[in-house]
Amino acid sequence: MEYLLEGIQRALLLLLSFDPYVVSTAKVQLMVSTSAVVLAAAAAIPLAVAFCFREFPLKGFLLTLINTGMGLPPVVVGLVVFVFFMSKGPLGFLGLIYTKEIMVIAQFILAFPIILSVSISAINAVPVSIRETALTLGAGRREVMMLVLREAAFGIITGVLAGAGRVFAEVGAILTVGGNIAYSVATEQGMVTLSKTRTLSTAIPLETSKGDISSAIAFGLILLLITFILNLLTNYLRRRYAGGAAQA
Amino acid sequence: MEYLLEGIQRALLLLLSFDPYVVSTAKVQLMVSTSAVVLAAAAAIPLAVAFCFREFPLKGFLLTLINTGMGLPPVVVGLVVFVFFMSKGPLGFLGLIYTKEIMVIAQFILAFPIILSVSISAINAVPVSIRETALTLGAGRREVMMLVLREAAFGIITGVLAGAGRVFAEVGAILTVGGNIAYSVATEQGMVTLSKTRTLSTAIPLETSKGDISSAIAFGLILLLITFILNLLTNYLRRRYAGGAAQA
Amino acid sequence: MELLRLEEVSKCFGTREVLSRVSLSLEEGELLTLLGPSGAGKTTLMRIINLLERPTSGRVLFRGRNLLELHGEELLELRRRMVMVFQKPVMFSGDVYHNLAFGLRVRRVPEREIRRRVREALELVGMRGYERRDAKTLSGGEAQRIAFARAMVLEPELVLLDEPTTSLDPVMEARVHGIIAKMRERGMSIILTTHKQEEALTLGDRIAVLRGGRLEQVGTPAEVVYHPRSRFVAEFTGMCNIYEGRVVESVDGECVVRVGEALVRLAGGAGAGERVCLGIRPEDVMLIRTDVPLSRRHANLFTGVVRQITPRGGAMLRLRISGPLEVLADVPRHVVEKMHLHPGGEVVFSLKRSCIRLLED
Amino acid sequence: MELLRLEEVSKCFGTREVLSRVSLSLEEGELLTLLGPSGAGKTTLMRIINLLERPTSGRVLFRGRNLLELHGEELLELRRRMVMVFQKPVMFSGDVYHNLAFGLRVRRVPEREIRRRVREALELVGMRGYERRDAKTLSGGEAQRIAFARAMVLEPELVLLDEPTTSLDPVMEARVHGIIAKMRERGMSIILTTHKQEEALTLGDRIAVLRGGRLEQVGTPAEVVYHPRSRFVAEFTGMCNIYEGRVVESVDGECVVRVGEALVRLAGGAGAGERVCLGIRPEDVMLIRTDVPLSRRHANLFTGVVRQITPRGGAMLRLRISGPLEVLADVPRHVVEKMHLHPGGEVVFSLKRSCIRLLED
Repeated sequence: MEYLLEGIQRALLLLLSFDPYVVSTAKVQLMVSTSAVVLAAAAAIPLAVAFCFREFPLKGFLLTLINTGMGLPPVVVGLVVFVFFMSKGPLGFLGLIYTKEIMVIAQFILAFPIILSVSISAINAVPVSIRETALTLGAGRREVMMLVLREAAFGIITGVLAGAGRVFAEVGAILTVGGNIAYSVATEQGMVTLSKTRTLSTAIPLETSKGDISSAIAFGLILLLITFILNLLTNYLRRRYAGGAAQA
Repeated sequence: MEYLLEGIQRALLLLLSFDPYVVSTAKVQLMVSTSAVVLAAAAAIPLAVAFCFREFPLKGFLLTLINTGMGLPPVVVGLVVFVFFMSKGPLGFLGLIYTKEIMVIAQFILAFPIILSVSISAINAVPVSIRETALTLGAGRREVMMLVLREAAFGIITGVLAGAGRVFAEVGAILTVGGNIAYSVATEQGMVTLSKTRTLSTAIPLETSKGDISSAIAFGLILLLITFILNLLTNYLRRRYAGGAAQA
Repeated sequence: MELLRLEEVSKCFGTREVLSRVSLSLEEGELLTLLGPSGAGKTTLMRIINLLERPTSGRVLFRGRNLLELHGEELLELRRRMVMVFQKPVMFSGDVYHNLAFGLRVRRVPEREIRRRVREALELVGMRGYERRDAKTLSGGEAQRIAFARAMVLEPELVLLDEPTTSLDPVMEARVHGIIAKMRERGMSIILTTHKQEEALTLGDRIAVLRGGRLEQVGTPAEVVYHPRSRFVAEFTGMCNIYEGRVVESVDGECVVRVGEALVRLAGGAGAGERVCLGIRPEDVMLIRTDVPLSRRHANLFTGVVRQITPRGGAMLRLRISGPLEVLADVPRHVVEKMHLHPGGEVVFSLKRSCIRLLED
Repeated sequence: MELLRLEEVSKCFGTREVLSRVSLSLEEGELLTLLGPSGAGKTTLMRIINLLERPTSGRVLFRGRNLLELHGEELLELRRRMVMVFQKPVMFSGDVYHNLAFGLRVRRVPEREIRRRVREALELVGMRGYERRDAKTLSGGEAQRIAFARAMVLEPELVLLDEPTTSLDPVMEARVHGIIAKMRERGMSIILTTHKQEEALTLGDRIAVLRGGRLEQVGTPAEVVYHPRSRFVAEFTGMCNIYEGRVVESVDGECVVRVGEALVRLAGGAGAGERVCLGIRPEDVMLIRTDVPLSRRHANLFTGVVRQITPRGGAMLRLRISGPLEVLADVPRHVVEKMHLHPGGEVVFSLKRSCIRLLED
C-alpha cells in the first residue's frame, strides 16, 4: 500500500515538474489523435450529408461496409495499415512506418466510420415531417438541407466525440504502426528520454512491464483527464438537447 | 506486393495446419474474454433489474459512476488492476500478476459497466405504458418484472454483445496485466511456442514488430472472424426486433 | 347495488391540483361517462380508480372496501376485478394470443380455458383467427380492438375506458360503440371518458362533467342537457347562447334580466340587482311568423337580422341573428323555407321562458 | 376565379390505389372541406396538391398552370403561394420566432419586415409575446397554433389544413375554427380535411366526400345533406335510416318500394322490379298524433313500438322504433312529452315522401 501511495506521489511530481518524457509523450498523443479526429470529421460529415440527400446505387451495401468498419478491431486496422506501409508493402516507398504520420492514418481509419455512421444516423433520425414542413413553407433544396443539418447537429457532434473516444485511449493500432518508440538525448540536466511515436496509451503497458509504476500512473492520469473532458462534453450536449429530442 | 501475398498464404497455412502457437493463443483469447463477458453479464443483468425496479439513495450518482466506468480507457483499467495486484500492491499476495485470472478480472471490469448501462437503458426504454398495461391486466410485481424483461430482452442482449465487442479485440488492459507471455516447450516436432497470457490482440503488435507478418495476419484473421460473428448476431437481432421497436 | 364510490378524492402533482374533492358513485351495470376537455383530470381520475396513481387525499371504495387501505394479495384480488383500456393501447411483443392470454395467465387460468376464452373474445371484437398475428404489426384500429378483447377476456366487473374514440373516424367509432354495447350485455359496469358531448350523452346512463379537476355536475343526459348547472356545462353541451346581465325585477319565482339593451323574462329566483348569467339552447329560439297576430304566449320577443345560415347535420339550419340580442337559432329547414328567410332579412324571435336557465359562472 | 383544379388525379402506392381519378376545383376565397373516414385518401390528396407526393396520373393546375410540368425556380415560385399545416405539426429546434421566420427568410423578406409580420401572426393566433419561447417546449395546443401562425405569416393564397381538429377537445376546436375564420377574412382559400360531419358542414362552402380514394359527391352542405347521392354519403352525413327494397310500382315520377313487409311511397323515378336503396333522415320521421283524425297529407303511415329514448345534443330526443319498418326518429322533446311517449309504448309515424332519397349502393 505504501508503495502504491509513493508511486502516486511520484507520478504527481512528474506531472507538476513538466517532466520532458511525460510532456513529449502527451504531446504525441494529442497531436496524433486530434489530427486523426479532425481529419476524419472533415471527411465524414460532408459525406454523411451527401449520403442522406442523394440516391445512388449500392447505398445499402455501403452502409453495411461503414458499419463493419466501425466494428473492426483496432489492432487489425493497425495490422492492415502496417502491411500496406511496411518497407516491402505496396506503399512502403513512402517510408512512413513508425512515424506520427502513419499513426494519424491508422487512427483516421478508426475514427472515420464511427463519425460517418453516427452522422448518417443523426441526419436520418430527423423526422421526415421536418423536411416536409420546410418544403411546405417554401424552402428550396439547399435550405431544407441546412435546416436538417441544424436539427441533426447534436447527433453529429456526438459522433465526433465518439470518434475521439475510440481514438484517444486506443492501444492496438497505434502500437502496431507506431512502434512505441522513444529516444534519449543529452541535455544540461543529463540524459533525457523523449517520445518519437510513444503515446500515453502505449507507454502505460510498457512502463508497467518495466516496473516504472510512477510514470505509468502519470500517463494514466493525463489519459483520464482527456477522457473526462470528452465525457463531460458529451454529457453536456446530451443534457442540453435531450429535452428537445424527447419532445420530437 | 508479392511479399504481402506470400504473407497471407503462409498465414492461411498456419491456420489450416492448426499451428500450436496460433491455436494456444486463440484459446487464451477465447477463454479469457468469454469468461469475462459471461461473468460480467451474470453480474450486470440482475443488478440492472434491481436498479430499475427499486428506489434507493444515490441512484443518480451510481448511474453517473457506471457511465464513467464505460468510458474509462482500457489501458487505465489495466493499470489500476495491475497496481492493485502487483507484488507490492494490496492484493499482491494473491500472486495473480501475468496470469489468465487477472486478465479475466481486467476484462470483467471493462465489460461490466457497458452491459449494466445498456441493460438499464433497455429496461428503462420499455414504455411505462407496458408496465401499466400489465398492472391493469392484473399482473403482480414479479409478473410485471418478467414482462418488462421480456420486452427489454433485445436491448440486454445487445448490451452483452457490446461488452463482448469491447473486450475481444482490446489490447491495452490485457497487455498491461497479462504481460503478453508465451513459452517454448520441446515436443516431437521440435521446439514449439505456446501462449501463456498472450492473446490474438496482444500478439499482433508483437509479431509485426518482430517482422513475423504471417503470424500477425493469422491472428488478425481469427480476430476478424470473431468480430464478424458478433456483428452478425447484433445485426440479426436488430433486424428481428427493429419492426417491433419502430411500432412501439 | 353500488359497485364503486369515490369520496372527496383529490390529487396534486407537486403544487398543481389536478383533481379537487371529487365524489362520485357507480351502480352495478351502469355506464358512467366522464365528460370534459383535455386537462380536466379525466385520465387522472381513471388512473386513481385503477390504482395506477394514489390520490393525495380521499377514499376509493370498491364494493364498500377502501382500495387505498388494502395491501398485497387482498389488493391484487380486488384490482383483478377491474381493468382499464388506455387511450393509446400498447401491445406486448409477441402474438395476439400472448397479449390476450397475459391477464388470464397471471390469474392462473388453465391454458385450455384460456384458449377458449381468447377465441371467444376475438370473435366479440370481430377479429377471429388473429391469434398468431404478431401484435406489433397490427394497424391502429386493430390494436384498439385487441386492447378491448384483452380487457373483455378477463370478464371484469368494472371496465375503465379512457377516451376510446378520440381521433377515431365515425366508422371505427361506431365499431367501438358496438363493442361497448356487448360489454354491457355481459353485465360489465363501465366508466368512459370523452370530450365529445354527443358520445357522452348517447352512451352514458349518467354523465359526470369535469372541469379543471372539479366535478361540475353529475346527472342523467337529460338533466345535464336541459338543466346545466354552470356556464361551463352549458357551453360544453351545446347551449351556445349565453348572456350576462343584471336582475331588474323579481316577483313570484319569475324575474326580468337586463342583457345589454334587451330585457329577458325567465322562470327562476334571483334577487333584484344581482348579476346573473343565463343561457338558452339554439333549438329553443323560436322564430315567429309576423303575418299572423302574435299570441300572448310569446314572451321575450325580439327582432333581429339574419347574418348567416349554415346547415347543421340534420334537417336543421343554424341562423346567426344579430340585433339587440345576438343569438344562434337552430330552426327546421322547412320553417326557414316557409318564412323565406335569407341573410340580411329581418326576423322576429322569442325565447321561451321555461327554457332559459340561470347558470353559475 | 378558379384557383386550383385537379383533373383525374390518381395515386398508387405499389399496387394499392389510394386515389382514383379525382377531379376537383377550388374558387378563389373558397373553403372546401374534404370529408371522409381514415384511409379515404384525404391526406394523400392534400400532399399531392402541396407537391409532397407526385400523382401516378392526372393534372394539378394552380391558376391554370400544371404544377407537374414545372421545374426549378418556376415551380418554387408557385409552391410558395400555398402552404400546408400538418395534422401533427412539428416544431423546428429553436425559438418560436425562428419557426415563424423560416418561411419568410427563404423568401428573402427583410428581417425588419419579418419581425413585424411575426408579431402580427402571433397576435392573430392569440400567442402574443411568445417569440423567444423554445418551440420544443410548447404544449400540443400551443404548437398547433404556432403551426397556424407559421403558415399565415406567409400570406399564402391557398392554405391546406390536414385534419386540424382531429383529437382536439371542443374548447381547442373552437379556437382553431376562430383562426380559420381569420384566414378567410384575409382572403385565403382553404382546403380542410376532416372526418367530422358537423365540422365539414359548418365550415365548408362546399364539401367533397371521399371514400376509398374515390370522390363520392361534391356540393354545398345542403346538397350533400339533403340530396346524398350514395348510401355511403348518406350514412356518413347522418342519414341513419337506410333500407333496401324492390320497386313494385312506378307511375308519374313516383314509385312504391317494398321494404320487407312495408310499402314505402316516394318521389323519384325507378323502374318497376328494380332493386333500390332508400334513405330518410331521422328528423324527417314524423310522429303522428292518433287523437286527431289523420289528414290525407300523411302518406307512408306505419305503426311501431318505441324501444329506446336517448337525448341528442339539443332539445331533440332520438327514438328507436321497431315494427314492420325499423326506424330512428329525432323528435323535439316537447312533442315526446306532449304525446306521453315512453319505451314500450305504441306509436304511429309517417315518412314524408319528398324527404325519402334513392341512393346508389
